[in-house]
Amino acid sequence: MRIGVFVCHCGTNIAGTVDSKGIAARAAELKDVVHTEDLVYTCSEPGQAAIQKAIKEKGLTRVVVAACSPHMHEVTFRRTVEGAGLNPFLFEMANIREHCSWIHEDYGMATEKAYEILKMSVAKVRQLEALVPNEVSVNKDVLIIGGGISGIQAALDLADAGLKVTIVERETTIGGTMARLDKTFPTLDCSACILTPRMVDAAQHENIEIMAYCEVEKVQGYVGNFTVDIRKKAAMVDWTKCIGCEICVQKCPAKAPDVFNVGLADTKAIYIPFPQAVPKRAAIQVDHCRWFQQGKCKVCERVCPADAIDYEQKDEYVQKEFGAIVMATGLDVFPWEDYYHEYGSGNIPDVISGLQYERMLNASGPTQGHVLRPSTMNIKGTEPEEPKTVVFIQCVGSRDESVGRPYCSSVCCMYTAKQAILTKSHTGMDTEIFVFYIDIRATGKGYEEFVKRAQTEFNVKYVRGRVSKLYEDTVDGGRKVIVRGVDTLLGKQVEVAADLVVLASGITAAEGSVQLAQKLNISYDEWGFYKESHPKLRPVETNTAGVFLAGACQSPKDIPTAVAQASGTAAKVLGLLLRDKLKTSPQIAIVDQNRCVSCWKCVEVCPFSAPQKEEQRDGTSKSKIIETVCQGCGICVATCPVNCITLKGFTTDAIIDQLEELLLV
Amino acid sequence: MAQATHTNQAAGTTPSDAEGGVKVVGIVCNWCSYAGADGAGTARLKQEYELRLLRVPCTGRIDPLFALKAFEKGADGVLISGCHPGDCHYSEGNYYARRKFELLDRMLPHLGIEPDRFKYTWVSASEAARWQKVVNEFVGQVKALGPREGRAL
Amino acid sequence: MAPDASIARAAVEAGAPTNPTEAKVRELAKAALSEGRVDYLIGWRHGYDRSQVIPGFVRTPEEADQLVVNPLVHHNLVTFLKRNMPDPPNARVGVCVKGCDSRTLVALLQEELVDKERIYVIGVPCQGTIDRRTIEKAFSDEVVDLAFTPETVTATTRMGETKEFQKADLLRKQCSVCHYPNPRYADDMAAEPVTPRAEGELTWPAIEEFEAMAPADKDAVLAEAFGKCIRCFACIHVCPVCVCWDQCVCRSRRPALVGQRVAPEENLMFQMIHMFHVAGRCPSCGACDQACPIEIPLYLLHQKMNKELYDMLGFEAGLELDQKPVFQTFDVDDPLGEH
Amino acid sequence: MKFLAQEQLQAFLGHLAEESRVVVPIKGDDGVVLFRPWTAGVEPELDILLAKQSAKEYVFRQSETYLRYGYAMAGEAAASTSGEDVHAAAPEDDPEARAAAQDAAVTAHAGLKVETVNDAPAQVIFGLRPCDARGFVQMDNVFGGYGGFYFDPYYNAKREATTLVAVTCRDPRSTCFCTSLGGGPADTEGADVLLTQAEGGFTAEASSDKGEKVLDFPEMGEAAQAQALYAETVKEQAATRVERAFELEGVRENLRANIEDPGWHDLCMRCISCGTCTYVCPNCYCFNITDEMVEGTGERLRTWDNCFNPSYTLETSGHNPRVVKSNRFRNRFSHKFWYYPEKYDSLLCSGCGRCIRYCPTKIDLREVIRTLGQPHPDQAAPAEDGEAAGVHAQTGEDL
Repeated sequence: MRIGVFVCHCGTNIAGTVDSKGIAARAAELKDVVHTEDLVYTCSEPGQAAIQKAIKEKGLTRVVVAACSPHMHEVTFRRTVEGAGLNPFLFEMANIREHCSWIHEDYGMATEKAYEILKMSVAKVRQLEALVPNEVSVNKDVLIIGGGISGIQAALDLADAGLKVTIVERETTIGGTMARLDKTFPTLDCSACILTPRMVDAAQHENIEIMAYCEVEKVQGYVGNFTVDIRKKAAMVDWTKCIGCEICVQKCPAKAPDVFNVGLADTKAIYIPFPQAVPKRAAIQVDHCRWFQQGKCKVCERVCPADAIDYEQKDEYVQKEFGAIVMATGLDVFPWEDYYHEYGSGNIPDVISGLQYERMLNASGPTQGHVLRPSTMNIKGTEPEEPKTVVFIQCVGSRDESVGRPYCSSVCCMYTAKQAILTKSHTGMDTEIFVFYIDIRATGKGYEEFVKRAQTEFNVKYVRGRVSKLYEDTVDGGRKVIVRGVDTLLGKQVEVAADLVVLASGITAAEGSVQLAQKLNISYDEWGFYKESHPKLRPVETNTAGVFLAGACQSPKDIPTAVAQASGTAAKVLGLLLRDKLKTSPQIAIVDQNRCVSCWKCVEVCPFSAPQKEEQRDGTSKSKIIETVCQGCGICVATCPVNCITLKGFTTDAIIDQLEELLLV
Repeated sequence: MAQATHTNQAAGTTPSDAEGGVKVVGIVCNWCSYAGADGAGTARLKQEYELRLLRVPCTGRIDPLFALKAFEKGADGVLISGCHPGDCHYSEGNYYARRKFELLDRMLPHLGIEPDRFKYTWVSASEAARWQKVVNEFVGQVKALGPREGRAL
Repeated sequence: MAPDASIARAAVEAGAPTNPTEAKVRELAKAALSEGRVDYLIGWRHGYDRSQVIPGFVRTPEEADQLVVNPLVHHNLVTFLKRNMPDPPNARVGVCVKGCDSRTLVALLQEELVDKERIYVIGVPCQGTIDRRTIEKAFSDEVVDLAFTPETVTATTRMGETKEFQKADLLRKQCSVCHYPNPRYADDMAAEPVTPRAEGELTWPAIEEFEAMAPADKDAVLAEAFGKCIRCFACIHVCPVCVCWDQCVCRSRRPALVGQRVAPEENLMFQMIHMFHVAGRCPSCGACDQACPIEIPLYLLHQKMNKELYDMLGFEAGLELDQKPVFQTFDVDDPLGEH
Repeated sequence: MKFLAQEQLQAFLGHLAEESRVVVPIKGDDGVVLFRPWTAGVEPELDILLAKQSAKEYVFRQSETYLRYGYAMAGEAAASTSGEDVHAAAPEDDPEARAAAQDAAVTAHAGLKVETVNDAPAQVIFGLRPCDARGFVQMDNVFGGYGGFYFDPYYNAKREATTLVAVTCRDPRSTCFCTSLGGGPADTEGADVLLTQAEGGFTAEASSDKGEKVLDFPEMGEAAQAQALYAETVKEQAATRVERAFELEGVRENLRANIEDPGWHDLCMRCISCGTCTYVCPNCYCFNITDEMVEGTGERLRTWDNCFNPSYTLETSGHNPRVVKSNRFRNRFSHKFWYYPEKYDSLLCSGCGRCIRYCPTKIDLREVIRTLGQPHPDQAAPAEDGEAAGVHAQTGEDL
């Protein structure tokens, strides 16, 4: 065995704390090590060339690179050694950056630790064997979970490229959050005008199937071959018959809270969220339907011209096969009412969220685009009032440790500026507008200019400071919301008597995002946003091969960023699925049947049913692991009492050798 | 001779060879805790020196006997960490692991090994700060106990 | 068919039954053999003297008269059913089981490690078995005969010295707190069920003293006990639920989980491998304690293991056929926090 | 004949301990008697019980490191190499020196450092039984270069440094059968000194120079006539107490004749295939060799092995000539009473009976020899014999 050891400086990232040159020299004393070398940037072209040169000239049969995390460059270096004719799995990485130089300061101690890490890797590399990947055929269909703008964009891109795409949307229509927006910053073009055509494109695209009012129940399989169970929720309406005429909605006698309009108005028990819904199909909210609650009514059934109402309808389950899955589950608005008691916990009618205001501004919204004070709406005999003074409060549920939301929601600054501008265009330039902010984050193209316009052209008064309290009071006989805050620039208390207060409520992960992540075995952060494989190198991939990310499910994003990411994701999915065969990781488990004692513990514990009973010539049965099914977790290996199962790449011998190498004194 | 030859290779003293120094073995799963440790590194979160990590695909791969083996070979502490229950990359590995490590955790004191010398925990890929905390607390408590002496295992 | 050596060439004849259970066992054995339901039947018989009881392999109805049941029947005969033990392997075997033995059988059946169709099980309700070695140590002479009443044991030595013991003082560690004296699985019972010596929550008095020791003292006790181990594998081979035997990882050099050097720490590791591999199937039947020629207190380990499994998950091995061994399954809501 | 008064015993042991390690049977807190190094004040258990383990452990270690080696850079190794000189220095007729020379020669390989380990402190094993002492004689044949066979430097170094002080078996056990094998409870074969219980102490007879040296203890006087007589009667009575187990006549031939007798299967049925009998046996000497190595640094171990171990005689190919329990079971008895006798012209059993007493299922060597060491009826078992058929099915071998 001829081992080559390459120690990286990573500029000063490693060499600043670890004597890369020194440990490279010392590694020459290790058994079987015939070549050692320290390199300034091992991952760079000259670095990789040096490795290949050494492999060829010194006839190396194993390679250890002491550098960064294998999550960073293992793939890179496997390719490097393969390029020099060495099996890529005869390579091992020693992580002396993330796990050493970056977390330590003492040069001597860090250097010794780095050397021990390196020795463990050399011990492991001795145990490695040449591995050859398996090939499995690939299912080229794509599942997109979530039919918001990100999902739609990814779907269209993929469908245009010729792949069959299925969008699973849990609401009765696609469109997501963007469908609820009035205008979009910084161009102020109408949200619907951009979105609805895309929704229609998706609906009409021959390669796209939209499964609205459906949810993903179970995901099995692996990259290239996922099997997904999808639940079609009972709408109590036969969608193959429903024509979306909305007669039922008009005639339905039962009111129900209007989720689409964020509770600003009521809708009916049978409803269609908004006029441009796709698909435009009605669904019954059973909890509010008289027939289901009181056993009488059936008005919808009587009035439906298409005879589509079906009170007996039950949830249906379908199973579909996909090669890749795109997560586009979007976002929810931060539930500020539960956290900001100083803002009235939602009990002050004239304090509303940004999204509610968005609906109010929207022509097809509950107020037909009129800006009104909720406290004055729906009161018999009186006309609703327009607000004369409007206060916007930023960072409600963003950048606020006290409510467990340290992150910036990244869109609030901009949509507040937008709403401020729109307010003036609705209620006139004489409306007084204050914006309480911490900082203005206007980093996108044309964003800063947009905020400037609001401040100068539209005379929106920006007050730098947090609002400490909102409460109702009567001022000059009028009912006002008193906004008490501080102007940190002037360094004094300010108080504004407002007619309307709009909270720039931040973005949180969509409800149920964690449960869904667990079905797909992908990582998520403490707020439920999905974790990318690497923020820079693999920003749209997850750690689960074949599962990708698009839009706000990964982190708060505005529309341009979400759409850009969606297209990027589509490109990645294409890169994966344009191949007819996929190489599967050869780092899987294998049974030594000569030693198998047929105790079937492996069969019992495998989450993927990879081990199977295989009949032998003598009539007995032994365990056999189906290579393409094995995911290489090694649960069976740790369970097999005779240790006759080997997990290639992570053998028990290798683990024990690493332990002994480390603990040897 | 050979024995000596070997230790001579480590010119200077490692924290673990140093007087009163301890050797702490960490066995972590590839998807959560190893990545969490990477995150801690990227964030330059300073940590104790004595921990050495072994990477395995899943805590389900870890035979509790590895920990015993480590102690038998002279480890002063063993830390095992993986994905939070429910988040296993292989969906079930850490559930099996949890039972095994719980038993191990309860057996070790019976073998004369102080409870503070073993810990199993869960650190996700996004919990860099938690990783730092876990490492510093655990290595700290092992250092407080010092190297194991007169051990039966 | 060749007569079974252990009977045909027996040193000591059993004589007339000394108790109803013994008589019933012989009766059931005869029936099974004469009706050809089994090729041979495993019970207990006298060894080279009347103070010894050993596994007895019976092939003919006549031989069944050699079977005995008394407080010396500690051997867990289920071990002779496990992989590679039966000879020939495909024989139909009858076997006598006490409460604890039956739990090991159930454990094997749970994992299909024994073919249910090929065994005939005689259940022997157990009043508790005694540790002969305790008696032997009470004499400088050699004990050659033992006589029993429900409460007492009378020992006679080679020189004719006799001494009477309270059976309670001689009980094996796990017998004195046995909750399951009645077989959990049997085709026929040799007697009416007996009342357990203990009921309610399980207790492990035998290990309490050790548990209370300081780490250093534990180290000392373990080093002394396991320093004596001669690695004869009696504990492992006699263990009915330790099924790998010829492939035992303790012998494997690849991987080398345990070194071949015989030293306290290696021996303890050796034993812990055994423990972890039988976790979930071991009911602390004590076969290993009895088999150890050097009398290493293995119960310190397996009783502790079972105590903790019980404490963790309320788990008790080998109670029900449809139960799964503790490490072959999990519950998402296992009440286990990190430590 | 000398006399050691009971009250002189501690002083005597102390005297021996001045120059060598003294190993005696000691009863532990758990009542288990084992041979262990003596320390002042400890009472040896000389009375009745056989120690559970024979004393062989102190000469033929259960696990013994006899080689340490280490990988080093070629440079260092070259510097350390002096193998050739050692070799030259080794006299032809000195096997130990030659062995050492060979080790040294190995170190000549660049990159490798090898060191022989062969510690053999002077020791006196005190209070073992004549059967134990006789066991050493039989092991001496195997390791001592008998008939020009292998001479083992490690065994012999220890054997050389060891003095055996045996005690007459006053009360042999029901499982003792030394007399059936030409030995006896007062046999002196292999022993350097034989002590025999007498009024108020022990008579002591040396049967070798080593023995004489041990008995060179000032406070020890000559045995009085009465004491000598008492000792003689003890010896005679003891001899009469040992039961006759079997006739040795023809056993070797019969074992050969019965090699395929189904009786082997009958007898091994209750055997759990552990190694207890061989490990407590004063004669069994099978061993295994293992390398324990980390990072090229390690040691070579010799550890006891036993023929019941399923991997005993397992070949690299994966084939094992002794594939089932009965094959291995047969080996133990055939070895003791057939193979070994053929090679060394003596028996590999001294009749201590440990294997019977401590066998978890009380497998009885006497019974085995009585059965298969004699010509017996089952010999010509018919082909359709159910048992034979069963065995056939199991081993795939034709019985």
